[in-house]
Amino acid sequence: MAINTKENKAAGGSFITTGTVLSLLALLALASVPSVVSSPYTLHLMILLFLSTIMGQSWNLIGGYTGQYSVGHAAYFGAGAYTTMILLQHFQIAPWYGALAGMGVALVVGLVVGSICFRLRGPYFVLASIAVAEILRLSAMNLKEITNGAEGILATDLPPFSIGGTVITDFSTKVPFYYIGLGLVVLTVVVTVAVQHSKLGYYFQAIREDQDAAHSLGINLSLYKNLALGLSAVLTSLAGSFYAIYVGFVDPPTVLGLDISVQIVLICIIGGIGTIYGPVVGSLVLVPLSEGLRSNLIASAIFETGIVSESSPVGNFLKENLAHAHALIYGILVVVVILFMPDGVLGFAKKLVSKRKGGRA
Amino acid sequence: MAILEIKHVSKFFGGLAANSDVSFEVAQGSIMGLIGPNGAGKTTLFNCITGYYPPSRGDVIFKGNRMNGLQPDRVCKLGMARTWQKVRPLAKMTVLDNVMVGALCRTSSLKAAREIAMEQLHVVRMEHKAGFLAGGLPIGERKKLEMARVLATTPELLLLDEVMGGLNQAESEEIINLILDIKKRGVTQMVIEHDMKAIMRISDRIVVLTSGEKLTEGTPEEVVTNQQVIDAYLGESHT
Amino acid sequence: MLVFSQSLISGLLIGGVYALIGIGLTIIFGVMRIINFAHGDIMMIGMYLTYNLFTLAGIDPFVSVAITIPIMFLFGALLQKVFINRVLNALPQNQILLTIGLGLIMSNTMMLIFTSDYQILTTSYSSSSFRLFHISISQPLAISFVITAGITALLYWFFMKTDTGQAIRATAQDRDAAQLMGINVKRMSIIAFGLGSSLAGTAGALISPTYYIFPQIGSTFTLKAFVITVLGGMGSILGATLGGILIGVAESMGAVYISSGWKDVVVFVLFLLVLVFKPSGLLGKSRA
Amino acid sequence: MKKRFVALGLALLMAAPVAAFGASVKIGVINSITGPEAPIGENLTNGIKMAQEDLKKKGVNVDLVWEDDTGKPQIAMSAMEKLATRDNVAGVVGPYTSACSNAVAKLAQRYKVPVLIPAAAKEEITRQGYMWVFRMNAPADVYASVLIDAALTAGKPKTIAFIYENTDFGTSTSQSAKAYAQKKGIAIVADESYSKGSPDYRSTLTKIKAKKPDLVFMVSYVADAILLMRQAHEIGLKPQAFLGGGAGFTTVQFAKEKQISNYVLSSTQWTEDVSWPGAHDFGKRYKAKFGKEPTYHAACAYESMMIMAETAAKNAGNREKTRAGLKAGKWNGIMGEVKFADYAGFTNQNNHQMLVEQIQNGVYETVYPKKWATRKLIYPFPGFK
Repeated sequence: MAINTKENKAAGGSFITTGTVLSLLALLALASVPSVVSSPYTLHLMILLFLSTIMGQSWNLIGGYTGQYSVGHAAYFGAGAYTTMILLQHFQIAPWYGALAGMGVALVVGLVVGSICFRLRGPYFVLASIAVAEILRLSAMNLKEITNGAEGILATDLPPFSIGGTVITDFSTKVPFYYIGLGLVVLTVVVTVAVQHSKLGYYFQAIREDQDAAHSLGINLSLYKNLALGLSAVLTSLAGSFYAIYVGFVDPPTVLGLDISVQIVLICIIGGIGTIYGPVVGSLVLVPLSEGLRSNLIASAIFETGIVSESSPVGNFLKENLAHAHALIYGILVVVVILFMPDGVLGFAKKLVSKRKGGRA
Repeated sequence: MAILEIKHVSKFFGGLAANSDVSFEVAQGSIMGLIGPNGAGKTTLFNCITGYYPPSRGDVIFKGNRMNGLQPDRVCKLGMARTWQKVRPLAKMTVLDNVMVGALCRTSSLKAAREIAMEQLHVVRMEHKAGFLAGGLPIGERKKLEMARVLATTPELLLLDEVMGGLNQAESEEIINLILDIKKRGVTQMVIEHDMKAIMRISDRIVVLTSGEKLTEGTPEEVVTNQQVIDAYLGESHT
Repeated sequence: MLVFSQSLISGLLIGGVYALIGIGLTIIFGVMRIINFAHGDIMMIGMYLTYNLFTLAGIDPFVSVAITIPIMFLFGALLQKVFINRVLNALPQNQILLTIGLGLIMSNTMMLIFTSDYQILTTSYSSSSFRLFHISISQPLAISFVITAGITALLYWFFMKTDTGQAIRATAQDRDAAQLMGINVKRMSIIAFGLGSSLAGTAGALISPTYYIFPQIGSTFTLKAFVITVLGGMGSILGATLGGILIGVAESMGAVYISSGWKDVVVFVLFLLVLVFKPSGLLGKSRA
Repeated sequence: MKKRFVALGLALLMAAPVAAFGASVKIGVINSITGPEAPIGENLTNGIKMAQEDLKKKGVNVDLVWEDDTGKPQIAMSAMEKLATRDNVAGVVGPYTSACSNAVAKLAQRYKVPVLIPAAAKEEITRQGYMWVFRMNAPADVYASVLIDAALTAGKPKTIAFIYENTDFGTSTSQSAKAYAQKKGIAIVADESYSKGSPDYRSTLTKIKAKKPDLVFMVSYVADAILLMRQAHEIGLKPQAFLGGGAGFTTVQFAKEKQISNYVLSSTQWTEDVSWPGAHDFGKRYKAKFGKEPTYHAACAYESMMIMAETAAKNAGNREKTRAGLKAGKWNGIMGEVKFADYAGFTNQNNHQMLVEQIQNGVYETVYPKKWATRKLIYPFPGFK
């Protein structure tokens, strides 16, 4: 059973699995969403969902597959976001070129981080990755001539995107952002799948499982760790660039802060680490949950079902406190997932399914 | 002809000598046994040979090339591979994937690597376990998996660190046959083992280490009758 | 010269409080090999405790330390027993995230109870100072420095002379070996986490008269605690003491001679340099 | 599908006039309810809650849709998207921070929803020509100029030192303060930024003390103000005047620390003792209801909600008409005279008169400009007690 799926997957293309078919169908459905749904709010939530998936998927390469738990990915996110915005505002360079430049900057940052941090293992690596991101944040704060310091950079309107004179879009609606986001999700997924089905994927996972054993099997540790980090950094910077042009504003705490780094890790851990669907599932849990709590949608949903009346004391309490408590609920969720679903929601669901099927491993 | 020459190798940790001035040669295609009481510096010597520690003094010469200071991955690529005293399966990968990681040392094609891996799994008779997670195997199969994995790197010299440790009679027997099998294929082997009977059976020559130094070297018969060796082992109240 | 000695002295005094935070973290890390991301939040709880004892019961912060220490010890022990003990063998990233989650729960619970307002604890001596060769020395900071020194000495005695202290040290050195020797490792972990928490809480209490309190204050101190412990060598109490004072002085000097904006960068660069060139820390023994 | 949506929107628009005066009007509120900005956000929340009650008394039922932006611009965008397209509010009051306001301003323009920003200081927000974006408070440059003007009318300071938090508000306020000081011929002798929340400013203050400045200009948003003054006291810093820009220096907690806060000058959008109609009464009722003193954020948010809700109710929730109503209207309430004007590059900016207050015996007294002053400005700083 296990061998079969493995064989099919590894054959990569010669066999069309149900998984690929389903993924393509899902992609098709997602691609047609903007023509069916016109609510900008829904599209906006979808874009946030994409952004979260891109971030999670990118981290997954280094954290999930290679086992190097960077808690400093804000560095690459911020590198992409800042590079794009600085080039756009100071030099009027279109954001797509800015994003490319951002990838370059992130790669350089990644290599610097790699040269410092990959000598370190376990908790030391985690702390070093945080330190580098913090240095970047503080530098962005202090290098006022370039980054505008704490005031941040506010984008003027985006130049319209045109190919050969014909304007494709002028970014006046959410639709182009939706497709850019979807495109980036596809890109990160394709990169991850390609990695998984190549020598790189095997080597990354070997490093995650046991560095010394991997080393003895002919794996050049620093080369492959840097490759994984470089790839991850470049993709994360794309997420940062996308964020910057979508929101139109960057400042040090929102794109380089420690909570961005933590959020990126959470997406993967909650979904399930080291799997392609993990970051997707993690985003599907986190984005709607935090939006629902934040905007009191969950409270009103509870009222609508009639379990609790809005005017009752309990209802009043919920209405007053549920929005306040969303960070608290977030924290509880993290604790519950770690304690009871150490392989993430996805891993937990798999376990449940296999149990129901009668405990087949 | 010697495939491996150990020349005056010493290794110090702080002021402590884990190995001092060890020299011997391993002939192409032979099995060299490495024995000695606990703490004699056998594993340290393995680590010095395979690049985990650079020797403090002396040279390790493999196929005529000086290996000192080469990283373990380079050492592996040059044709020298090792197993670990405490097995190190890549727990969350399947048995097949484990062996493929070894095979990928020689090829970049997954297809080729899979073929090599299946071949090696056949050698250790574990094809039926190919799809299982390595972390879930019992100890005997973990040891065999580790052998298959290093074999997949197609080594010319194989260093086996207590591959029979913790195994029962039948399992040990299987490993012994495996080692002899590997020898037939022309792979040179160096074996650390505590099980005296086994080491006497398989080794062509044996090096004895005590407290980091080479005590003696010779054929199994020579070693077993050497008074110094007997004293050294009795001194350790015989394990 | 006056500027130099003034900033040296204030750095030293603040460094004393940092040292306490660092020692707490280093004990937890030493015994459990877990990086406690909730450390600053535990400190924050200590601050709220002190604040409420002062405003509601009128107990002076330096006196209430005697109450804060046992309460925070129990709190930490409870955290360990209920949550952390369950993930001792889990993946390191899961351990980190668990403590992050616990930190979120702590800070947001405090926010629901006390709102997110800044609370200021004003004692009669909050802004008093005395002069020593023209250098002004903050009275409350000087008192807390003395208390810190006392606590550190007491800890030293505990770890060196008592059976429990030695058992904890044995656990820190080699968990498995300690277990084989018949040490109740789980219990030692609970004690260690309790100790670490009570030290963080005490640091919070000691800094309260000269500082302010709000639910999200923890994260600044968590990061600082990491830097201090790594600098001193994870698991080394003496190292953490030294690290705390070093960071206090580095911040103070950095603010004067580089700029207040860049002083935190100085601290992190120092941190990375130590990680790269002496990962065992200034006083730590090298890792096996 | 699209058509149906448009039709639905039209139907809602047509339905709106029926639900006119006396019935309720739907207004969105975006505020930092959680996250790092929550301590100040809470003041805005309270101000708005008071406004809701007062509106009810006036016969305007406001249905408030509360949105938390957690201090993050992308979340503020979510909130605005939701309010504009899902909840179909007539107008929005908020957000609190400049970063969030900026993000929301763009969307306000896109969805044609009137947004009234109560207390965000960044100048650029109303400098982009957005016709749908209004601002109640005076922007960052005024915080600085009014303080320096006050000092200049009272004495002849020659030098000034700056110490400010390295946030958007801190840097932009001190930036304009520096420019204004130079224009007025005051030499800048120190320029120090700090990250908020650090427990020790003594060394920075010692460095400043060595420069012997006539004025010390501080920008602090939070309780750092108390720390700065405590430590200034400790090391014996004694300029001609301490100037405090921003919220940290205008809290009651700060004033209560008499020993260190006496005679500090601070700029503010609002004071309780100012003779603007209803200001004093607002302060009294606020204290009774929430058990603490109102900050200027609360007053700004209160007045913003009053104006937005009344205008929206008058125009039956029609966004375009509400916008026109805001643009054309003129009010005189607890924030003094309010009018959203276009001047000096600003669009829809209330040219608000900021006040300078001085703490005298633990009480804030309005001391500048003369027109609104209740006490005489004490200058130079007589020293700590």
